[in-house]
Amino acid sequence: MSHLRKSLKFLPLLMLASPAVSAQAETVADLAARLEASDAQNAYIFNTLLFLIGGFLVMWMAAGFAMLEAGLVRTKNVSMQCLKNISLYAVAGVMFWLVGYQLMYGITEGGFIGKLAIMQFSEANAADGYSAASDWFFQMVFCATTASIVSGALAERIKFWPFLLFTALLTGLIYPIVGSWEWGTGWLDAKGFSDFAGSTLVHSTGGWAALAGAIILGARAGKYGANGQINPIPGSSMPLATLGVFILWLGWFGFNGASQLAMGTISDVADVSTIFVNTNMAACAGVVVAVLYTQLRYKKIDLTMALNGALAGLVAITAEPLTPSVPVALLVGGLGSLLAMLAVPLLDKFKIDDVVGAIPVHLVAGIFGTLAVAFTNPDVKFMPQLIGVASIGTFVFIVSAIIWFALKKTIGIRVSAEQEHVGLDQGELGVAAYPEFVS
Amino acid sequence: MSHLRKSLKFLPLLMLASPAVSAQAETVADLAARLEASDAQNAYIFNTLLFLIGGFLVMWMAAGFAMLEAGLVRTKNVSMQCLKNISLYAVAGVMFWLVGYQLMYGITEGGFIGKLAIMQFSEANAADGYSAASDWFFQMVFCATTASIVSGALAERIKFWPFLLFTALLTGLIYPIVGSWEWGTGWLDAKGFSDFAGSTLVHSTGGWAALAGAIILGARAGKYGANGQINPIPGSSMPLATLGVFILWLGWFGFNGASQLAMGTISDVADVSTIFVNTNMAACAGVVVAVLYTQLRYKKIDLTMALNGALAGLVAITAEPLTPSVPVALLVGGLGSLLAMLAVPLLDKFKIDDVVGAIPVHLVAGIFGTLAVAFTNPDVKFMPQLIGVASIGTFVFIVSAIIWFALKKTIGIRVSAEQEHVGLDQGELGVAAYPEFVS
Amino acid sequence: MSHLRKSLKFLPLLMLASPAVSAQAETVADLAARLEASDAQNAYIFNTLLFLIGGFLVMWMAAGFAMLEAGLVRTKNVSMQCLKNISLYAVAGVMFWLVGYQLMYGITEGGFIGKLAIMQFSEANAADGYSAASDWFFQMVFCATTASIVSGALAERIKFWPFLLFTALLTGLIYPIVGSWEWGTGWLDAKGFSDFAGSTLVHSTGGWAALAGAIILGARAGKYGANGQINPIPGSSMPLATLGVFILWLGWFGFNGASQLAMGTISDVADVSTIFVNTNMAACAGVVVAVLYTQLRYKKIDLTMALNGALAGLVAITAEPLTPSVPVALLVGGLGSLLAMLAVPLLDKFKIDDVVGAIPVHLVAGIFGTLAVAFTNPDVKFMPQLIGVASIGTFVFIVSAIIWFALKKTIGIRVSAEQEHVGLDQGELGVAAYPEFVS
Amino acid sequence: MKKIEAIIKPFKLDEVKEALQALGITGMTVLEAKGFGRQKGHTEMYRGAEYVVDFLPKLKIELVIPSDQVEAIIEAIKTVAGTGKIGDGKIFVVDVEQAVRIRTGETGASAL
Amino acid sequence: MKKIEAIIKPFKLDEVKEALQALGITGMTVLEAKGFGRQKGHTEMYRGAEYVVDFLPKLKIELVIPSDQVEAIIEAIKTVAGTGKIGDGKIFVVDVEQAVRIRTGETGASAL
Amino acid sequence: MKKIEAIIKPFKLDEVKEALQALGITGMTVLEAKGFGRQKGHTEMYRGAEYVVDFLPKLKIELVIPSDQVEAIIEAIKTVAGTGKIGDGKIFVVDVEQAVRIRTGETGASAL
Ligand SMILES: Nc1ncnc2c1ncn2[C@@H]1O[C@H](COP(=O)(O)OP(=O)(O)O)[C@@H](O)[C@H]1O
Ligand SMILES: Nc1ncnc2c1ncn2[C@@H]1O[C@H](COP(=O)(O)OP(=O)(O)O)[C@@H](O)[C@H]1O
Ligand SMILES: Nc1ncnc2c1ncn2[C@@H]1O[C@H](COP(=O)(O)OP(=O)(O)O)[C@@H](O)[C@H]1O
Repeated sequence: MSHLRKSLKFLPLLMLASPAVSAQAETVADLAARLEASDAQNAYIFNTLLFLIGGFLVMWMAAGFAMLEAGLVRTKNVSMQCLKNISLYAVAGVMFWLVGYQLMYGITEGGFIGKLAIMQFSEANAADGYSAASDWFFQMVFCATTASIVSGALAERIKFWPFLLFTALLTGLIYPIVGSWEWGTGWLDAKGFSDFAGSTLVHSTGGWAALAGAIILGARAGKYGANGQINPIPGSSMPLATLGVFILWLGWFGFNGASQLAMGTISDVADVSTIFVNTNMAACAGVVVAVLYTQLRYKKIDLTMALNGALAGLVAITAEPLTPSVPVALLVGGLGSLLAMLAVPLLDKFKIDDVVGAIPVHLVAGIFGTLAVAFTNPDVKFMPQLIGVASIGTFVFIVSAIIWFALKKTIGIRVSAEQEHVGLDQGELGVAAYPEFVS
Repeated sequence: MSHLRKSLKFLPLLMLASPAVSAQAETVADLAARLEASDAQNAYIFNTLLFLIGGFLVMWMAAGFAMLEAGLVRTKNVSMQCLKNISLYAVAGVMFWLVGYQLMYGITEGGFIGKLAIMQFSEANAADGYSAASDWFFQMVFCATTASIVSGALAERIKFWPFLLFTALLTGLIYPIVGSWEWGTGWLDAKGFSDFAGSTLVHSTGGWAALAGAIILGARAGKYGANGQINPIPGSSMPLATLGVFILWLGWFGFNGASQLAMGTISDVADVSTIFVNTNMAACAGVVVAVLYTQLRYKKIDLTMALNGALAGLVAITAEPLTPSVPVALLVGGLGSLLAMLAVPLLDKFKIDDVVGAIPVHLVAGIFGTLAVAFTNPDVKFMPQLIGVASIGTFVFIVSAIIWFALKKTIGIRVSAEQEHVGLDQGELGVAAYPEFVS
Repeated sequence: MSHLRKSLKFLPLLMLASPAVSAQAETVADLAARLEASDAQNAYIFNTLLFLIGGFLVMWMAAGFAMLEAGLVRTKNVSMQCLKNISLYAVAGVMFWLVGYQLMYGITEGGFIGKLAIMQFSEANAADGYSAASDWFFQMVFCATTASIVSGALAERIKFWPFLLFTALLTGLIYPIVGSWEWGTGWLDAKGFSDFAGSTLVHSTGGWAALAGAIILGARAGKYGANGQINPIPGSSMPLATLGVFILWLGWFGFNGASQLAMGTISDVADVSTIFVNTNMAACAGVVVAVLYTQLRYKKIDLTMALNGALAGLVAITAEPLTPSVPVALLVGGLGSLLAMLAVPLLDKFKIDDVVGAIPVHLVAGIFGTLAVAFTNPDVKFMPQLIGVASIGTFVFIVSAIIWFALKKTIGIRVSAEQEHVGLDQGELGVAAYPEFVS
Repeated sequence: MKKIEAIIKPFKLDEVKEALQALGITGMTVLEAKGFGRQKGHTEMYRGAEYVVDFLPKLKIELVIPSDQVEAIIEAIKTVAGTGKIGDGKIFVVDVEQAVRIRTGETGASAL
Repeated sequence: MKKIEAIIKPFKLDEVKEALQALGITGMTVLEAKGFGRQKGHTEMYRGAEYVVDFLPKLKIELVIPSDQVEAIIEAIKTVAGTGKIGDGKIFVVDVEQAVRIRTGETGASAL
Repeated sequence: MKKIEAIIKPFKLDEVKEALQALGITGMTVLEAKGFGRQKGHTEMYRGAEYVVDFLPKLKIELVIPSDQVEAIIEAIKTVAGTGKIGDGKIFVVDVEQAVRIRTGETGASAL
């Protein structure tokens, strides 16, 4: 009830935990039971703590996406991008509680779909091994990440409310359903598919949804010229974009590290540590490859590609950050980055306008990373990985496309040419990013 | 003494902890005692760790306030706002050590005031249940938060040194005194008042101090027209303001979560997890309500209100983030946000100029959240809550008003009209926020 | 393999940990062994967790340096500064794995140099007391910090690739070698030198390398006038610089706190807490002194000096954040800040152009902090401190100077006057920080 | 037609705009500028060194008007933009030979 | 020589530049501006209060040309900068007495 | 009176200011501009695609002066703003009919 008084409860609590201390006739069996309870309690606390720390780190990634995207859209759309990012995180939280979690984890083993139910938190129970609320929190921030990916790709032209509606369906239905197939122990998991922290489940899911949206929404006005030329549309602020990537990098330690889901044993916490190292190394390789590649290929280094390279490295290692040795992690991260570098101009060739590079980074590197697991984790085979990538890709892309299309035909998803031209901050929102200029 | 050698101490230390290992005749009682010591040690470490993690997260909120406020003041006052925020955090740290902590926690149960003494840290002691230094650190960052609230409301016109002087008194005296009444187990606590993490003790206290200051200081030049019209004065950077709110949201997990004050048992760490969930959901609801409300009420979404909405949701749930179920947490956060939305124009009606919305967010939502505890926590009654809100409000407002008034009459609290006009960065500080422009 | 299934492993795992539960004839000795194993496991987890948390906090400092430096260089060099910061972190990670760690910790006690070998991670082993990967991660981010210091001092004129080459040598060779002397238990440690978290090993090392570079590279065009006048070259963004310092301040809790290297005992975690308090107080004093000093000395407060003051306070306390009492920590931080204030104009007098104040903050305050240990830690003598400061200074300065000189004479280290004039973003990189302006 | 170029203190923009609107002016163009003049600059502090900033923020207002309105407009600007303090700014008058409204192609006074 | 001052909508810059290049123009100077005119502004929301922003972003293009090119240039700008919607902007023509190329010291038409 | 409009490279501002001060000039107004001219732009990289930036940062200096100072001022600007490299900029001279000091109402040369 209060800050200090609470602390006075410690001693009595400890007493409670060892009721037989003063009793004379404690037996070995009593003691063994107490020791066991003590071990179980510690494991419970460690596991829960891992979820909480991992959870707040991944929550922080929402800020990373917000800054990255604010930096890569034009000034006239910056406020709107900020609004979208904070709103999608809010909506994801509500939806994942309302339907998402039960849809994802209320599935029967090997099943295809969970149950439509609101999340109910059970009482804390030592036998669970961790707090259900901490687990929910950790799973929820993953769900929000998926939505963040979409917002960047479709920036600068999508209407706010349809975007938020799609976000609600993505976080309430699409993501939980594909999540249930694997992490919910559904059919894909039964097939032997493996996606440690979500290269496919989170990143490619976001990427496919973004791809469907980008195609149906169309490119920003002026992005592609009449005779096939590509007009770069530089963003508003490179330092904000850089800040965003540093935030994401930091958050990824929670994303991958806490996906170990336990740290109550020496082996688990050592695994978390290995994951930290591999996650970091993959991102390092992603940066190095992007810097070298753009220097050699374009004769100039492209900062936004270096930033994307870091993220692509992170996405690629996410499917399996535990089993690779460091050189393998470097290779996975470096190749993920390289593929993203190659995908950026490719998308442009198909006139798919992805403002921040969400598709190269999250979809392309995500697919690569997931397939690569077959080579980095001896327990994983290639076919299940391919099936996982393909089935999730097909499902997410088709369902997303249907939703985007339905939204387009009903309420419309694209702002008017006039609004796009003056910018969404003025057209839809009513506050400029830097509203002060002159008067 | 050094990074690696230290680690070599581990084994001997463990040996020390189990002195009887090699002895033959260890008895059940010896073992029971060892187990008990081991349990006590783990609880101590977990509790301390909670303070440290919570503490650094709340410290990070200082950066959140700095960015939020830097984003919401005009360019000509941005450097000064940065300076105020880093300075107030520094002063709060010094003052809370010099007098604050002992004033707050050196009180007798049911008492009215603690003792005027410098904080002395005792030796680490297993019986304490946590490290005194970790507790002090955690309490100190709360104190600093209180001061951060004030700086935003009075921005763009208050002089630096009087502001810092007030900060010293707020963090050294006012906050510790009201803190002592409740968290120090003083008279309010005895009355049954409950404020889990400080909707009233921290946020309303900051809010009342800001309100007194805003009234005595007066509005910024040009904010209110001669014939009652209100002239919005847009801030310098929406992305910085958004970043600030994300930082605050992240920090709030430490603010509320670590206010559980313990995580050495399953029940405690599960409570911390529940608090994470409720804290997050209240903020989500705050955003959703603000977005919907401004869309419906003004036909355009107001980003700064959405940001304020998140914060108001967080402030409202802070008084009781543990007992509510998720729907109740959503309700508390949503209503807190709605009240803040309504308070913004109301303040303007009374010509009280609050640059960043500190009063609607921290005072209004703080009062609401505190009163709401009577409905969300079965152990809490309405009257004590009302008494708490009223007594703390009266005390903080009057004492703050006296100090502001005394400062005004002596050294003056407001910069000259000329300085206000050219901006505090040039008038008082001498470095522009973006000093490079032209030459 | 999946998010939920994993959690089901908890119970079996716990069973495993207590194999004799169901056996009838468990003896006291069995139980004692189990208790011991349980204690060892908890200590292992706590220690590893400290490395992981400390590690991600220090990793976050890379973002702090990036923002601080982006804010203090001119707009025309901001993108390049972002690129340098993310690249150096990537290179540091690779180099510290490739050679750094083994060079630093593969040394014989009292030795002069470790072994040239790639880092190999051993299997998790309870006897280690912590996970080797977590330790490596924590050591690696320290190494990266050293490199971050250099990038700020040499900003706005150094070529990208030579800078990165130097970074590789600094993080792969120079830092690990001096690190081995002390933290690797080499000859300096044997001499009784003490540097708790790296005032000298990290900060001065970075500072000396920066100083050698700044001298050999020369000042930015226009910084020093023909007849000795000093032309301030204001940076691009004070709020970004402020954000950077807040990030660094936050990260420093990991930097100093986790340098305790253990928190598996009451005494260790209490020490970590004390370190948090002292670290914070030193920074507070640094701010207060800088604000007062610049107010009194220059009649105006200098925000960038207040920011440097916070950092100088942090650097100064880093050599010994554990033994001082709070007043002593305030004194150390305050004096460190004052010395940095005095060093800024001194450097200008010698026409050594340090863009962000890296030398005053990291070198000057680092030397002071290291020498001060002789007065704040009764176990430490002055002479070993002096020897440590002098030997590391001499070594780092000379080796750095040789490398800088060799780079200068071969591939060149400075961009052309034309490139410097138009800015590195255009000259070397090809993307402006705010590329949108007009068209 | 004449072009009035007025350099004013930035915070006077709204008042000037209103005064001009009161005279029936329907269009003007505003540019951010830095002015150097008798109004002395101020010193700034950066990393322990002072420097003088002697280019101060100003706004430049340009409006093209029929020649017969010149006097009234100068008068109006003088009245509202003046604070009596040094640095209030200047008004310059330049001859304009032609004006065209892009949208309609109208020329001359009817293009204004 | 004449100076053409064209106030246009910002997104028209590239087209205008190309049209002018097609006419053989080799130089011009562009300034960011805020325009007030018949084109009505928009309302913004800030902290629960609306306010009208009636200065809209414009670009001001200045180019000095030999007098005989005035008509062609006006025509070109009118064609590409016009959207037919209010706010398209204006073109003003001012006489220029002298032009000097700093680099070479050339004067008159050859300095352009 | 004449108005000198000089388009220069931004880093030359301080030198130009000093040269003008040396000639007794007490006031000028500076505007940020982007220049298109013979000086070729540079290519930038953004997300794997190159694009040419052919508007380069320039400053436009405007100063109104008594007619008899025109030559001296052109000379001074030419001397200090020239680097001999393409893109150094231009000086244009325009006639000014009237000048008013807002603060005092002075007109003509005494308003400068
Ligand atoms: N000769 C001039 N030509 C162009 N602009 C000028 C001239 N003299 C002054 N200005 C502009 O007018 C502004 C105000 O002039 P200043 O001499 O400071 O004060 P005052 O207007 O009171 O005489 C200057 O900042 C500058 O922008
Ligand atoms: N008399 C004027 N003098 C200077 N600039 C003007 C004038 N009238 C209009 N402008 C500029 O032209 C822009 C467009 O004018 P406006 O009246 O909105 O539409 P239109 O060009 O279609 O008539 C304005 O925003 C302003 O910048
Ligand atoms: N005809 C013109 N009218 C207006 N401004 C011009 C004109 N020609 C050039 N400029 C300006 O002068 C600058 C320099 O011109 P440029 O042709 O690049 O080199 P130079 O001055 O050496 O001939 C341009 O960037 C532009 O701002």
